[in-house]
Amino acid sequence: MHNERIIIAGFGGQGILTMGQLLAQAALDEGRQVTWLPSYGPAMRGGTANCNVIVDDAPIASPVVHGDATSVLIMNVPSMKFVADLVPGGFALINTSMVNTRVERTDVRAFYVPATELAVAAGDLKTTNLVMLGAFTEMTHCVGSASVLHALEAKLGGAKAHLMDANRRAFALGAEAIAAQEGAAHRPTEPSVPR
Amino acid sequence: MHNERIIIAGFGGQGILTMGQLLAQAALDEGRQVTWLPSYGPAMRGGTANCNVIVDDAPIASPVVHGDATSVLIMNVPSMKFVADLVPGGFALINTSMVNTRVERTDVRAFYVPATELAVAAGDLKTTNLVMLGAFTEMTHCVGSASVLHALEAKLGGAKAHLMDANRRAFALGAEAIAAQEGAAHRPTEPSVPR
Amino acid sequence: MAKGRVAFDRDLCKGCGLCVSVCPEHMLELDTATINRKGYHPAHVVEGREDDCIGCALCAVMCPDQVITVEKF
Amino acid sequence: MAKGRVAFDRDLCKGCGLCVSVCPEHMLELDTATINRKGYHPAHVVEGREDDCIGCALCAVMCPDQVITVEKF
Amino acid sequence: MAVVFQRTAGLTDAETHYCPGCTHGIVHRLVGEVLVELGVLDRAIAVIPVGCATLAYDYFNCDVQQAAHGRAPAVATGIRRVLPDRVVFAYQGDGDLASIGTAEIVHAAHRSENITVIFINNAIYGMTGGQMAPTTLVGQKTTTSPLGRDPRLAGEPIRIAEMLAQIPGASFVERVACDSPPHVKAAKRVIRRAFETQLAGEGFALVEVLSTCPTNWGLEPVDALAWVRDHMIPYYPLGNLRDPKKDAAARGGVRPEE
Amino acid sequence: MAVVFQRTAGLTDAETHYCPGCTHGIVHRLVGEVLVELGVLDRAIAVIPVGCATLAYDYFNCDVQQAAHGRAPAVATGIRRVLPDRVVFAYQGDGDLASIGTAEIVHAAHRSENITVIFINNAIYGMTGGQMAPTTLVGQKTTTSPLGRDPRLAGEPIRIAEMLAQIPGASFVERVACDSPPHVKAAKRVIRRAFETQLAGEGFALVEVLSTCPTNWGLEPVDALAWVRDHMIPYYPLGNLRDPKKDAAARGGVRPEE
Amino acid sequence: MARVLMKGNEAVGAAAIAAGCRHYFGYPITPQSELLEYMSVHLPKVGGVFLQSESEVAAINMCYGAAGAGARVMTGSSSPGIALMQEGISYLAGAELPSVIVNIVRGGPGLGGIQPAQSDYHQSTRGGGDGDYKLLVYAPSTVQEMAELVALAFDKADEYRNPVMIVGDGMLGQIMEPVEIVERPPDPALPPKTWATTGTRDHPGSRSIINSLFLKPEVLEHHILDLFAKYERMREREVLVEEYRVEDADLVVVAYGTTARIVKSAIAALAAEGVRVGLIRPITLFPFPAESLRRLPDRVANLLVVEMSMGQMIDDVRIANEGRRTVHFLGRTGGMIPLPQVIADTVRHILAEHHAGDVPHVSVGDEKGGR
Amino acid sequence: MARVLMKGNEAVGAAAIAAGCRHYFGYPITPQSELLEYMSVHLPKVGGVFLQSESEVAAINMCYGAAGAGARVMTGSSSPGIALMQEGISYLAGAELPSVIVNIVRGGPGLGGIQPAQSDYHQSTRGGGDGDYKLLVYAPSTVQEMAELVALAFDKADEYRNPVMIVGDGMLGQIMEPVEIVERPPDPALPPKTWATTGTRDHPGSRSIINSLFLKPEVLEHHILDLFAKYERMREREVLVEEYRVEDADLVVVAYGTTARIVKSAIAALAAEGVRVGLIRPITLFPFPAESLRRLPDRVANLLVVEMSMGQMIDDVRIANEGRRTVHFLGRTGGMIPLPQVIADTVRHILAEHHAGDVPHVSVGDEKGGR
Ligand SMILES: Cc1ncc(C[n+]2csc(CCOP(=O)(O)OP(=O)(O)O)c2C)c(N)n1
Ligand SMILES: Cc1ncc(C[n+]2csc(CCOP(=O)(O)OP(=O)(O)O)c2C)c(N)n1
Ligand code: SF4
Ligand code: SF4
Ligand code: SF4
Ligand code: SF4
Ligand code: SF4
Ligand code: SF4
Ligand SMILES: [Mg+2]
Ligand SMILES: [Mg+2]
Repeated sequence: MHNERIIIAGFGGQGILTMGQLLAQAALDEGRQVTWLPSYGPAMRGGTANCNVIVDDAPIASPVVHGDATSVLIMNVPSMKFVADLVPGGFALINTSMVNTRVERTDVRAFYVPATELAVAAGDLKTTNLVMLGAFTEMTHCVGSASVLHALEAKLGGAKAHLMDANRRAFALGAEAIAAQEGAAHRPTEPSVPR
Repeated sequence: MHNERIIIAGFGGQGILTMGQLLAQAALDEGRQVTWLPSYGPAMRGGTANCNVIVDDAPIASPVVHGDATSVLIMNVPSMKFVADLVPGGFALINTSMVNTRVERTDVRAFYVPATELAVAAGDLKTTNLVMLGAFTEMTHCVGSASVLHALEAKLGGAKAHLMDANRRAFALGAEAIAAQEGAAHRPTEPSVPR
Repeated sequence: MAKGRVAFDRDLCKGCGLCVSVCPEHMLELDTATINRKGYHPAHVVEGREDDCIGCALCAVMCPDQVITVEKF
Repeated sequence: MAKGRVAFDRDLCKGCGLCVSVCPEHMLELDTATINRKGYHPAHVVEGREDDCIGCALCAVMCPDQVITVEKF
Repeated sequence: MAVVFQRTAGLTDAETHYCPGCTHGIVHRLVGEVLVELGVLDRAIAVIPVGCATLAYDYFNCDVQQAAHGRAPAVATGIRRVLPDRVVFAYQGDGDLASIGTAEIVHAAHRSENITVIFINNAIYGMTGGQMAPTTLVGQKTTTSPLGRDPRLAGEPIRIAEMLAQIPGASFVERVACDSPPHVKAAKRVIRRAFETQLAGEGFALVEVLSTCPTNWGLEPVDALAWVRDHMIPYYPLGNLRDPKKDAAARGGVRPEE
Repeated sequence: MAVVFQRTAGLTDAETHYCPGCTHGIVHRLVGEVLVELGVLDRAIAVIPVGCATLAYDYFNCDVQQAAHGRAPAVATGIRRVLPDRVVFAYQGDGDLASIGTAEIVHAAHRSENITVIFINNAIYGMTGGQMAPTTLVGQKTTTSPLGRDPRLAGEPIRIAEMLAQIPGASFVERVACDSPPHVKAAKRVIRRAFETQLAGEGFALVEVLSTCPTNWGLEPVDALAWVRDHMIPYYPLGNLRDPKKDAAARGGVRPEE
Repeated sequence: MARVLMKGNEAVGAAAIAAGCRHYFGYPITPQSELLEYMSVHLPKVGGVFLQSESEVAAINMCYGAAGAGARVMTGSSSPGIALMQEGISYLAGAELPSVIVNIVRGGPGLGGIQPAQSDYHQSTRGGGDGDYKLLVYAPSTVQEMAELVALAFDKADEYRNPVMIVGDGMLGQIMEPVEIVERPPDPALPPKTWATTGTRDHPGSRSIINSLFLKPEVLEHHILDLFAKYERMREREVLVEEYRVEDADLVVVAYGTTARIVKSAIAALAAEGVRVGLIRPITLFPFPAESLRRLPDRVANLLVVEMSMGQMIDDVRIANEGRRTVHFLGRTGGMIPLPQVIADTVRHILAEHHAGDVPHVSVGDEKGGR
Repeated sequence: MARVLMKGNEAVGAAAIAAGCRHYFGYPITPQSELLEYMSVHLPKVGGVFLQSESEVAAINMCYGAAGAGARVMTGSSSPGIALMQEGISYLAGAELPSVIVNIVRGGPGLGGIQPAQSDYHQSTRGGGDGDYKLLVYAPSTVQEMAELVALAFDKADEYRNPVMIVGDGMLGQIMEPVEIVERPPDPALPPKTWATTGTRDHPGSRSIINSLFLKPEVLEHHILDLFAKYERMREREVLVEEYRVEDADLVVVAYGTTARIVKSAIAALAAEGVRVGLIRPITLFPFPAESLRRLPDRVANLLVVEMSMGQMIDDVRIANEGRRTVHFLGRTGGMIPLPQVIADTVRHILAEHHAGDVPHVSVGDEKGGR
């Protein structure tokens, strides 16, 4: 079981906040402690968005992830700044469809997934965030895949149930993309940061 | 030269506040220190009105006269309560046209003047307050008659100058009414109250 | 014979004179000889005019202080 | 001969498509092949239609972001 | 022999603090009479303003809430939304309603809150000693327009009834006056109609009453009535501006209750 | 060959934060163009609201004051009374002007403040994420009218231009729209006219602009234009409601400048 | 009800409904609008009334009307909106009307920003309105606690006939955490609201009057003395405070709301180094838990106040402290959040350099180390 | 100009005009309306603008516009009206706009009463608006001093680009005393208002912007730190205080405004008995003259705070005192005025019974002895 301190970041409209909520819901369903803290701003489109998710076994004190992230999920170029927040040994997951630079730090582990392209392959550009979630889950085993998909199903509800298939495919494609890479899910259970 | 702590009280509309202002202006013109503190309330007619005037040679600290009055001028029945505020030896001046009761305290000096009737005699019911002021000035010599009349003249100004005559007559009638009584203006110069 | 009758609760009267001004019979006036509890000259019927009242209640309609009761025969 | 010419400051474009919708010559489209600095598919002239512009400036009138300059010959 | 006029049970026995001849007293009585005649006094809740009528909690013989200056329509809205079956009315002056409380009255009308508003237009701030109101007439002297209201500095007086009548939710709007017995009698009918609008669930109703302030106008009470007639009524025409009855008729009688 | 359309100097070079297709941008441009064309940009002072246009101090190429929510007309009044010879305008949204700022706009009109007000009616609260505005149409879904605006609870939408036109001091009042090039061009003429009213010292001028909020309406920008045409314009008719020219004509041309 | 993931703002709404609140009046403002939106969806479902008012001024006065009519009523806003309500809040206090007011605080002054802050402490605890009055002020630090305090707030509002304020910063409004919302109908021990203007006379001639005007000063003073007797009862009975690891602490931090959570993270980090730090977390801001400060062990020579403001609660700490211990301050403001690392550094620094009586360490809005 | 008899409210107006104020925006309210009325008569005579606004909310925002346009501008009100201005005042502070705000305080809470009070102390000194900010607050105690402080206020407002508040109670507004109004044009040393939106560009493209919005928290924090650096300068330079007979005092009273005058009458009476009592009279409420309290002679074991409130300034006394001396309190509220006799009695009682460290003597709103 992993205790994770996660930053998810990208453009507004990419489903950044939803990703965090799905993760949080999945963790809650698994009986973990969890906090989800969004960035927020005026309603205007086009800004950046990010959220902090903490999954833990003990009650969570500070809900802020800053300088002590165990994972960062990055969906656009400006968000590469969050790599600096990783603890040594932390994981960076980069959507290479949107980001063409590489992680420079050598004390963290970077994973590169062409999430947008995989989403198109899954049948819907809008499932990019599910690709990322699939990859993240495979990468960290922070929560179970089933829990994430269950959370998504609950969220979509009846009216949007037809979208479930593409999302499921996207999630799987993300997971596969990581499984194919080495080093995932091998992080020590307890991250090396105070909580 | 008298140092006086005065309460003037009656119905709204009887010129109570103006009486105090004239006294204060007269004192100022004579180079004294002075404060004038009105009661105030909503604009509606018919309430009671009163004001505190302090005339002194030293700068005046508290502008409130309460329980330490040297003179009270009373223009209606409810205002008889202010007699209680007199220091022993203080002066009460009562407009008997409006008040048919007598001062009960024996340690103060009471003067009774039919001010309204004298005002009518002076030619204008509205000069009642000048009758009272004439009486008060004669009673205490707190300020000079000329100063009061001068203050009134300044206040009336050009447009109302024609009212001056009746007011002057009223003032004189008030003064005469007191002069006819014994005991006025014989109070020790320094009232026996802390200021 | 009088067609109506007015009664004044005179201690409530503020002497505003509105009733006086609207009485079609011109039978009301302010009683300058009296000062009521509130300190006003209250309205009353001009002496000897009691029987002129037609009970129209116009005086009462205009009275801001509910001083007047009107009967009609 | 072209009667007019449009120029797009494409990095300012937010890809809203208002210009596209009002061009009477139907000669504009969003360039889905490009993503500009702001992250949008900017508007441009459909390839080969440059000379159809009549310089009416309707596109520019509707552009909320002052992306378009129009010349008329 | 019959008593044709006597004190209304709609008001308490308290003597009012209003100045002699102030028509606030007349309007209070009309409201009290209407509440009694409609049989709703026992379920009425008054919302009273900041202004000379701020002490009216002692006068209206029903439950009363004293509201902050200008906010009576918001307070009445709060009550109305909690107690949909009571009779809720606000009583406001022209400083209160037409100046500081403009937003609240406009939006109570806008939502068509099912309340009745009695609006006392006396062209002045009474309680605070005669300052200019938005309804003060051009040239009228007040303590803050010492040379008379100058329209170049302060604008021309606002006609609240006309303005509110433009709002779709303002179901009933009418202007009346207190300057003469016929007008007072008419005012009562209109006030009754405004309460009936509420009882029928037809939404927001407002009666603007042209009133006097002898004290701050510096006029004798009788002269103040004449001033209403000679100066206010010409600028503030009496009459109905909105009525669900009329509106229904205009729309072909679609309103359920007609 | 001539440039028939280019960036206006009336706006700065800053890129706006407005969403794609939001017509705030169009109206900004029209105001900027008019200021330039009238030659008054250098003596103009803008008062900007709280709402999506709250950052417009970066856009209007003149002096700017950012006002508290709804208070732009009061702020503009303050400026106007200090600087009688400058060009002062307020730019406000419908939450700002028609809801929280109702009293301030009514009284700026009432005083006939010599200012120009650009009123962006997009039938919603943009900046805060799409809550209902007083101008939201019946049935329109917003985050605070999730089942669509219910007139029984929230009233029918308010027509600000019509309401303000009832106020004597409201010299110029007109409603325009941004849904099509002809309407945009007309809007510019009207905005110009509103500034000319100010320049002629004729008092309060307001232009209500029917605008879009694609983001919170949940529509593509082009569809949002259609929604203005199909739903807003029918309820909010375009046209002039008050104009000193017309009024002068009606009065026989007594206004000095015509 | 099971634990569900909810935004703090939503949890406030859910808890209010579970506590029998059926009337909400409010106006949109970031970062509080989700409460408004939640109420617009959920109140109608339980037969309640949601009304978006034309302004915050109207909202608080609608609350006044509704509370006066006997309802459990709530409004909410964020800092500038709460500033606009000050006259209305003063009226609620003056007329003794129970009502719950939620302030999801953002940075000021003026329009300021929309990120979390705690810079309305003075306004909440000392009254930005006119006159002598107090609100009962709760400052939750988790979403669960916020839900529970909201429920409590309704009962306390009714018990004391006083407005109660819930102060959360923007973080607490926006954060999602698991929360269990418990149905909590009004405490049956509460007396009936016979004072309310319900338009139903108990007996003919009996009327209810809601009022805050007392033209006679002696009557007004009497009224205020009654109010203050009530506030004194609150001081005796209603103080809520979390004392965390204070027994063996070398230094005690005073912080509330989400700031206190961040402090706890710092305390954990320091504990790992063997540095013993305690926390006093006021849960009621008024009444302030002065006793907790007074009875701290003698070994505590230093207090560190941490706030998301330029130092407001520190006034109450100083008043309670009466010069006994050195009071240090660490503040971030304008939406900046003090980070655990910075708090820990400050503590280390104080323990290394300061002893009682020294000049306090003030570190406000350091350029680095905030978020 | 010779000494003339003027109401406090009128003197405020006259002094403002003499100080170059040419714009007044306000709304009527007792006991402040004479200021409004004075301005309506006299401003037009000097080419100034008097405008009666539709509300206090509008008034304070008109001030904002006028101040932003570079004018010397004033508004005034009394307690409930000032409560309504809180958002606007916070905006003025946030946008750093010089302006003078007069509060002629009456009793609250709510509509309260119209008689004199000092129960808006917290609101004035700690901000009833949102966010971290301060006003410079003057509390005159005579009409002459009020006139002088009004003049000073305009200069200080300009110097610090900050709103300045004049706090007088209803008594000070209504009282008439001789006063000399001195022409006092703006201090020529003041820098030109280049930041003002005057609609005149210094050079092409230069624009002035008046704003309090900073969406980025780091920018907002920076802005607030700048504001507080300014407030710190005020703390260093702007404290005004009257220390009266403190050198040989057995007990020191702390009181401001007209209350301080009444205290002086009590001191005179006590002196006659040989009881030596001093007075610290804060003239600036912010910055509070904490130093005067700190450097009192050691023999002073007791402080007595006298206020026309339930105890508000006492917070600042306690903070400055840091437990050194016993702080007693005597308060009247709701329009009641503490009388010299009662103050003297309280002093006698304290000196007879109390020594440093004892439980403080609190006497609030005693039934007798107020007016
Ligand atoms: C917020 C606030 N501002 C101002 C006042 C002062 N005030 C009391 S009554 C009043 C004016 C009342 O005038 P109006 O509404 O016309 O009523 P009238 O007295 O004329 O009946 C004012 C301004 C107040 N109490 N509260
Ligand atoms: C006193 C106050 N209340 C509420 C807010 C929050 N607020 C900011 S923008 C806004 C609504 C803006 O809507 P609108 O005026 O229609 O402008 P738009 O964004 O649609 O252009 C609100 C309520 C605030 N900043 N201040
Ligand atoms: S009832 Fe008619 S006739 Fe009789 S007194 Fe009254 S007004 Fe005159
Ligand atoms: S109208 Fe009424 S109050 Fe006025 S004089 Fe007649 S009876 Fe008296
Ligand atoms: S100028 Fe006219 S024709 Fe040319 S692209 Fe624009 S809209 Fe089309
Ligand atoms: S209207 Fe302007 S912003 Fe929109 S697509 Fe066309 S050029 Fe781009
Ligand atoms: S002041 Fe005017 S409105 Fe008020 S009671 Fe007197 S006459 Fe009536
Ligand atoms: S939220 Fe709406 S109004 Fe605001 S910028 Fe976006 S589209 Fe325009
Ligand atoms: Mg009035
Ligand atoms: Mg809008």
